[in-house]
Amino acid sequence: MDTTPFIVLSAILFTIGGIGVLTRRNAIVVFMCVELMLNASNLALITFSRANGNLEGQIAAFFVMVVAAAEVVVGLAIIMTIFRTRRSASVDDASLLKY
Amino acid sequence: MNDFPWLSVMLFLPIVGALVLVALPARVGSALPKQLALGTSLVTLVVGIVMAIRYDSDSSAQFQFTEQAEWIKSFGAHYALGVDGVGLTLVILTAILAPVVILASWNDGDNGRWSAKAFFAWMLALEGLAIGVFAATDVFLFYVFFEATLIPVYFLIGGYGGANRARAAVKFLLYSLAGGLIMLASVIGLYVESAKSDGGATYLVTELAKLDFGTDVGRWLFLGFFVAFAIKAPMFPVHTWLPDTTENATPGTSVLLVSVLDKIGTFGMLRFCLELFPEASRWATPAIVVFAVISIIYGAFMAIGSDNIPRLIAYTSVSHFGFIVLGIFVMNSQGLSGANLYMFNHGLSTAALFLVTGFLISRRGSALVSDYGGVEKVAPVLAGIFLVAGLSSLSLPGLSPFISEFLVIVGTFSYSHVAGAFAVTGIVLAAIYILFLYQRTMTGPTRDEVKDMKDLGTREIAALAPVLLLIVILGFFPKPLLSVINPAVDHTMERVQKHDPAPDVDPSSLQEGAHE
Amino acid sequence: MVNLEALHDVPVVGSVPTDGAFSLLWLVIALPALGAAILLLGGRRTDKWGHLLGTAMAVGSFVISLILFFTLLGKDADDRQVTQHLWNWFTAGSYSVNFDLLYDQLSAVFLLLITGVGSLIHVYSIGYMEHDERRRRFFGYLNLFVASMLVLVLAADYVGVFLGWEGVGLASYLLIGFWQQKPSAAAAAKKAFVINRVGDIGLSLGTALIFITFGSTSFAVVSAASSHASDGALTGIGLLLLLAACGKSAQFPLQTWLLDAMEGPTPVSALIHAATMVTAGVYLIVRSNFIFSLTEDARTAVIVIGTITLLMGAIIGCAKDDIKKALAGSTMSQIGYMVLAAGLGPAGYAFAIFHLLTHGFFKANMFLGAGSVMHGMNDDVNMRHYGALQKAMPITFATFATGYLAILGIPPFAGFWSKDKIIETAFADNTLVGLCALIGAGVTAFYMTRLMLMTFVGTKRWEKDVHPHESPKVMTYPLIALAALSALGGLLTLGGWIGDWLEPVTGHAEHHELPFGMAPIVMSLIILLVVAAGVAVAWQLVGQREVPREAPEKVSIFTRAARADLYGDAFNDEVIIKPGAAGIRGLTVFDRVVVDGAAEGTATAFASMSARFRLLQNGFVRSYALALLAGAALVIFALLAVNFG
Amino acid sequence: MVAFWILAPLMVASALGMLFARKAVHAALLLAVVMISLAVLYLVQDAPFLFAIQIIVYTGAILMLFLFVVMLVGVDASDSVVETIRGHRVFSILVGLAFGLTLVLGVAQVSFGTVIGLDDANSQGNVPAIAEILFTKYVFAFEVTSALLITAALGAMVLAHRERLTPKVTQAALAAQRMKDYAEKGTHLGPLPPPGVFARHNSVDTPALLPDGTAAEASISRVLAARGTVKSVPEIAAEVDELDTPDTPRGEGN
Repeated sequence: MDTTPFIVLSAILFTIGGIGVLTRRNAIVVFMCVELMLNASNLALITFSRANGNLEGQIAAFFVMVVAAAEVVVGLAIIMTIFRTRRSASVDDASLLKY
Repeated sequence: MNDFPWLSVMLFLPIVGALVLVALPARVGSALPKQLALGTSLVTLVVGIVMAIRYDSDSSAQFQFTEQAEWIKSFGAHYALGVDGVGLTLVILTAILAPVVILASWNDGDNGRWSAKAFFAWMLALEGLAIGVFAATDVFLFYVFFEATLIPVYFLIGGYGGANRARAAVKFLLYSLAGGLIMLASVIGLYVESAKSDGGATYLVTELAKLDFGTDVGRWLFLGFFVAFAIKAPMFPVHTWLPDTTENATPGTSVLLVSVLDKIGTFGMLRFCLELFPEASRWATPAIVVFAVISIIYGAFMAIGSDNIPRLIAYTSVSHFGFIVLGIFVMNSQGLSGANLYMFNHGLSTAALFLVTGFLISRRGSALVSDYGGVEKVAPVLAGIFLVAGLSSLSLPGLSPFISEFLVIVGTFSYSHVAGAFAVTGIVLAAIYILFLYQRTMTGPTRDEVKDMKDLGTREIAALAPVLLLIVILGFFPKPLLSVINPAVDHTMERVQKHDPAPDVDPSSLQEGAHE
Repeated sequence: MVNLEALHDVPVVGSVPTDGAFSLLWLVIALPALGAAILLLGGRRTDKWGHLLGTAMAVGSFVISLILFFTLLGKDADDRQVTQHLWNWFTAGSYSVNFDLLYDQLSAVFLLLITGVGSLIHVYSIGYMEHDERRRRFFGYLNLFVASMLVLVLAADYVGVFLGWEGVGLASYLLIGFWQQKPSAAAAAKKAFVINRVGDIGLSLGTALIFITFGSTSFAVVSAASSHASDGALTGIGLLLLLAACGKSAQFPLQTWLLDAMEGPTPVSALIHAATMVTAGVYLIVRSNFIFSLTEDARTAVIVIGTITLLMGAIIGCAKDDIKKALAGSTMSQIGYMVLAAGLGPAGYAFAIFHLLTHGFFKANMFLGAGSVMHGMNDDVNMRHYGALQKAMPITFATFATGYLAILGIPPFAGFWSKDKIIETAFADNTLVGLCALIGAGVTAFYMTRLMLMTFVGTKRWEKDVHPHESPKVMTYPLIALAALSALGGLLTLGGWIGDWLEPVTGHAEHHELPFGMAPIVMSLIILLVVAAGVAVAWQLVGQREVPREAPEKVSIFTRAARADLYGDAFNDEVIIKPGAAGIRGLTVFDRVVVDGAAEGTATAFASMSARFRLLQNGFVRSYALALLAGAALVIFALLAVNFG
Repeated sequence: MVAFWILAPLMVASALGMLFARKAVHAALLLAVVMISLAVLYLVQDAPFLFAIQIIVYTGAILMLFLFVVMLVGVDASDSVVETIRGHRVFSILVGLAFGLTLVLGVAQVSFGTVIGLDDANSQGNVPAIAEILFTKYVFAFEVTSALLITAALGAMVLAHRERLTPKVTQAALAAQRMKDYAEKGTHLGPLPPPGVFARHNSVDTPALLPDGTAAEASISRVLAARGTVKSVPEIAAEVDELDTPDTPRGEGN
C-alpha cells in the first residue's frame, strides 16, 4: 500500500482547509476549516507512522487531537463571547485590533 | 588601603543613594530626599578628593586604582575600573559638579512630572553612571555605562523640563542611541578581532591596545567609535540635538549633560580612538581637524544668532567642543594637554553659565534674550557672576579656560598654520556672543518686567561660589590638573607615535650663543 | 667679541634673580589686585571707605615702584634686569610657561607711569565720582586695571603679557560700560572689547608662532635666539604682534573703538584711554625689539600703520565738537607718533617710550582737565556750549594750557623734547614719513588751539542753568601735579638720559643723519614754524569768529568725513557687521532647515513610512492568515528549491 | 487501497463543499463526513486506536460542540457572498492553490522509500503499544496535556460564564412591577389574552378576535409575528367560511 496517495490527499485537504480559513467569514466555519487542516495533518502523521514502522507518528496525532479538543473548547467559547456582545459571528467584525 | 576599591565606592555610592531615595516613602516630603541627595554627593566628592590626593602622578602605570574581575567570560568582558590622569580629572569634575547641581536645582524638581525625590534620585544615578564611564577600562563595561547614562538623562529631560521636553527627550535619546548602535557594531568588531588573537577574546583596553588591527579593519572600527563620540561631543553636523535639549531641560540637567556627559565623547576619542586605533586616528586627522574647525566657527556663529539663552549656551559648547576635538587630533603635547584641560575647564565654565542663566530665567520666566534688559541694576550679584562665567567661557586669561584654549591654539598652529588661523577666530566670536548676550540682558535701561527681580540668594551663591573659585584658582595655578594630565598625554603621544615638532631655532645653537 | 656682535645685534634679556628690595616686586601687582578683590567681593559693606582703600593701594604700589626704581638706579648697568620667579604657570610637553616678573629699565619707567599717573587719577576720581552711588565699584575696577597693566609690563613671558593684555581689556570694558544703563555706553564697551579681541588674534597667533619658532615664549629665550630665526618667521611674528598692537593702541584699521570708548567716566579716559592702556601696543613693539630690529618688513608695516593713524587721528580731532572725542582723536594721533617711532627701530624705540611718558603726563592732564570742565558744566561735553571758561575755572585753565603747550611741542614743555625727536628720526629714515609727521604736528596745533579757543576763550555759550565753577581741591591737585609733569617731563632727556637708560633694553641706536645735512636746531625751527602756522589758522578760523551753538550743516566733504571718523565705523558696518548679520541669519536657517532638517527629515521619513506600513495591520484576521499562508508557501517553495533545485 | 479510492474523492468533495456551503450547519455536516472517512483511513493504516478516538472525540464530541454553537448562534446565520476586503478572495485562492500545488508537487517528488508497516510495532496490539510509548517516553507531555485540558475547560467556563449583574427578579417583585405599571401607565393587569381557539392545526398562530372583529395583537407570540406566520383575520374568515359550507357535517363555527 503506497503512501504517496495518502500524503497527497492530506496535502489537498490541508490546502482546502487553508483556503476555507481565508475565504469564509463565519467564525464557526473558519474554525471548522482549521479542524480540517489539523485532521489533514493527522492523516499525514499516521501515514508516516506506517511508512516508518513505528508508533511515534500516531502518538503525535494523538496529541494533535488532544490539543485540538482544547483549542475547540476555548475557541468556541471565545466565539460565543464575541457573538454575545456583538451579535455577529463574522470574523471581519472583530477587527478592532488594528493600526 | 592600596586595595581599597576607590572607584567602585565612588561609582556605587551615588547609585545606592539614588536607590535609598527611591525607597523613601512619599510622606517624608521633599526636604529629606534633597538633603540626602546633597549629602550623598558630598560624601562622594570627599571620597573623590581623598582618592585624587592618593593619585601618584609619577607612577609609570597607565591606570591607577585598578580593579578587575571577570564578568562575562565568553566575551572577554571584565568589570575593570581604573583611571589615568584624564579619567581622574573627569571623575573629579563629575564629583564636583554633582553637589553643585543638586544645590542649584533645589526647587527644580518640585514641578515635574514626577516627584522631586525622583528628580534627585535620577541625578545621583547619573553621577554614578558617569563616574563609571570615565573609570571603565573595559570597552564592554564602558559601552554598558555609556548607554546606561541615557536612561537618567532621558527621564530628567522628559520629566522636569520645559514645554517641549518630551520631544526634546526623544530627540536626545534617538541621537544618542543612533551613535551608540554604531559604536556597538565596533564593539562587536573588537570582540571578533580580539578573539582571533592569541590571547583570546578580551575587552580590556590595556590588552586591546597591544593588538594590531589591519589597516582597513582598524579604520572601520575607528569610524564606528568616532561617529558615536562625535554625536556625543557634539560636533558639526550632528549637533542639533544639543540646543533642542538644553532649551527644554532644567539648568541642572543641562549642566550634567553638557559639562559631564558630553565629555564622554571627547574622553572616548582619547581613550578609545587614539589609544586603540593610532593608525586610523592619524589617517582621519585631516578630516577631523576640518570638522572641528567648522564646529568652532559654526557653533560660535549660531550662538551669536540665538535669541534663546540655553540654546545660545548649547551652541557655545558646540564651539568649545570643536576646540577640544581639535586639540586631541592635532596630536601634539600642547594640543592634547590643552584639550584634556579644556574638558575640565569647560565643565566648570559651562556649569556656571548654565546655572546662573538658569537662576535668571527662573526669575523672569522667559528664556528669550529679548525679554531682558538692565538686570544689572536690580541684581548686581547675579550680573557679576554672569559676567565672570561668561568671561570664563570666552577664555579670558586669568580664568581657567584660557590656558586650555591657548594650548589648543598653539598646538593647532604648530600642526597647521591655516587651521590655527581659522580656529583662532573663535576667540573673537566668543567675545561677540558672550558680550552681546551680556549687553542685551544685563545692561541698558531696566525693563519693567525685571524691575522687581530679586538678586541671588544664599543657596544660589553657595552653589556657584565653588565653581567660580575653582575657575579663578585654576586660571593661575592649573598645576594640580596638568601634573596628572601630562603623563597621560605622554602616553597618548607614544601610542600614536607622534613627536612634538622641534622649534625652528635649534636650542643647542642657542646654548652656544649664550655662553659666548 | 666680534663674533658676539654678529650673533647678537639685539640686546638679550639676561637677568639676575631678585634680591633685597626687588623681592617686593610682586607686591606692586598684589596690592591693587587685593584692593580690587576686596572692593568687588566685599559688596556694600565697603561702600564707605572703598574709594580710600582703592587709592591707598594705588599709592602704595607707587611707593614701592619708587623704591624699586631708586634701587635699580643704584645698581650697575649690567645688573639692571631683575627677574622674580613666582611659580610655574603651566607646562605641556616641552612648552613651559612661568609666572615670572621682569623688572628692567623699560618696565621700571612704565611702573612709575602707571602707578604714578594711576595714583593721581585715583585721587582725582574721589572727587569726580563723589556723587555716583557705585563709586566703590569704580575704584575696584580701577584697581583691577592697575594690577592688570602692571602684569602686562612686568611679565617676563609673552603669555604673561597676554594675561595683562586681556586684564586691561576687561577693566577697560568694565569702565567704559560703567554707566551701563546707558545703551550707548554698553555698546561702546562691547565694541572696545570685541575689536581688541581681533587684535588678540595677533597676540595669540604671534605667541604661538614664537613658541613654534623658538620653543619658548619667555623674553629671555626669545631674545637670545631671535637672531637665529628665519626672516619669514620673524616677519610673521612681527606682523602678528603689530596686529595685536593695532587693537590695543587703536591703530588703523582697528581704531574705531577708541572714540566710542569716551562713553566711560572721564578719569577712565584719562588713565586707560590716554595715558596707559592704549600705549600697551607701543610697549609690546618696543619690548619685542629683538624681533622687530631684525625684520625690516615688519618695521615698515609698523611705520606705515603709525603714519596713517597719526594723520587720521589728527584729522578726526579737527572736526569733533565733543571735547573728549577731540582729545581721543588726538590720542590716536599721538600714539601714531609712538608707533611710528617704534617702527624706526633702535633709533626710535627710546623716543617712542619717551613720547609715551610725556604723552601720558600731558594727555592725562588734559583729559582730567576736560573732566573738570564737564564737572562744572553739568557733564555737557559739547564744546559749542562752552566758551570763556578761563575766568570761571582758572586752575583748570592753567593746567590745561600747560598740557596744550606740551602737546604742541613748544619748548621747554615736555612734548617738545619727545615729539621733535620723533619727527627728526622719521626724517632721517624717510623723507615722506617725516613730512607726514610734520604735517601731523601742524594739524595737532590746529585742533588743539581750536579746542582751547572754543572751551576757554571767546563768548559764553552756556546752557541756561549751568553755573561753571572750579572743581574741588581733590581734583585740582592731581591736575596741578600732572601739569607740572607736562611742563617738566622734558628733563628726562637731559643729556640723553632716557636713551642711555633704555639702551640695554632697546639696543644701541646708530647716529642718524638728517636729510640735506640739516642741523637738528634747524629741524626744530621748521617744526615750530609749522606748529605756529597751525595755531594761526585755528586763530583765524575759530578765534576770530563767533562759534555757532549748533554745528553747521553746510560743511566741506572733508569736515563731514572727519566728523564720521573717516568712515571707519561705516566701513565696518557695511563690510563686516551687515554681511555678518545676514550670514548669521542665513546660517540659523541653514542649521534649522538643512542640518537639523536632515536629522529630523530622516525621522519624519521613517515615521511616514511606518504610517503606511501600519495600514497593513488592518485588523482582519483573514488578511494576516493570508500573509501567513503566503509565507508558508514561500518557505516550502524555498525548501523544495534547495532540495531539488 | 480500495477504501482509499472510494473515500478520497468523497472527502475532497465534502471538503470543497465546506468552502461553498452557505449555512454553517451544512458545513458541519460535511465536516462530519470528512472526519468519519478519515477515521476509516486511520483504520486502514493500522491505527485502530486513533480510529476510535477520531470517531469519539472528533465526530462525537467536537463536532457536536460545533453544532451546539451553531444552534446557539443561529442556525440560519449564513455568510454573505460579497467579499469585503478588496482582492482578498482572489489572492487567497491564488496563494492557496500555489501552496497546494507546491505541496502536492513537492510531496510527489519525494520517494518515501519502502513502506515498513506497523505489523511489528502492533504485534501485541495497537492500543498496548501506544500505551507503552505514551506512558514511558511521552509521559511528561501527556501529563502536560492533562494540564492543558483542565486549563482549557476552565478557560471555556470563564469565557462562557455570565456574571449576574442585577439581583434575580422574584415573583413578588414581578407582581409589584405589574401593579406599578398598571397604576402609572394603565398597562393591562391581567394575563395576556389567549390566542384564537379556532384550532384547525396550530392554534398559537391564530390571533384572538376582539369584539369588533379585529385581531388582538397581544394574543400571539411576537416571534411568530416577526416570522410572518401569523394568520390574518381575512384568512381566518376564509377558513371559517370554508368550514361553514354544509357539506361538512361538523360545521359548528365558534
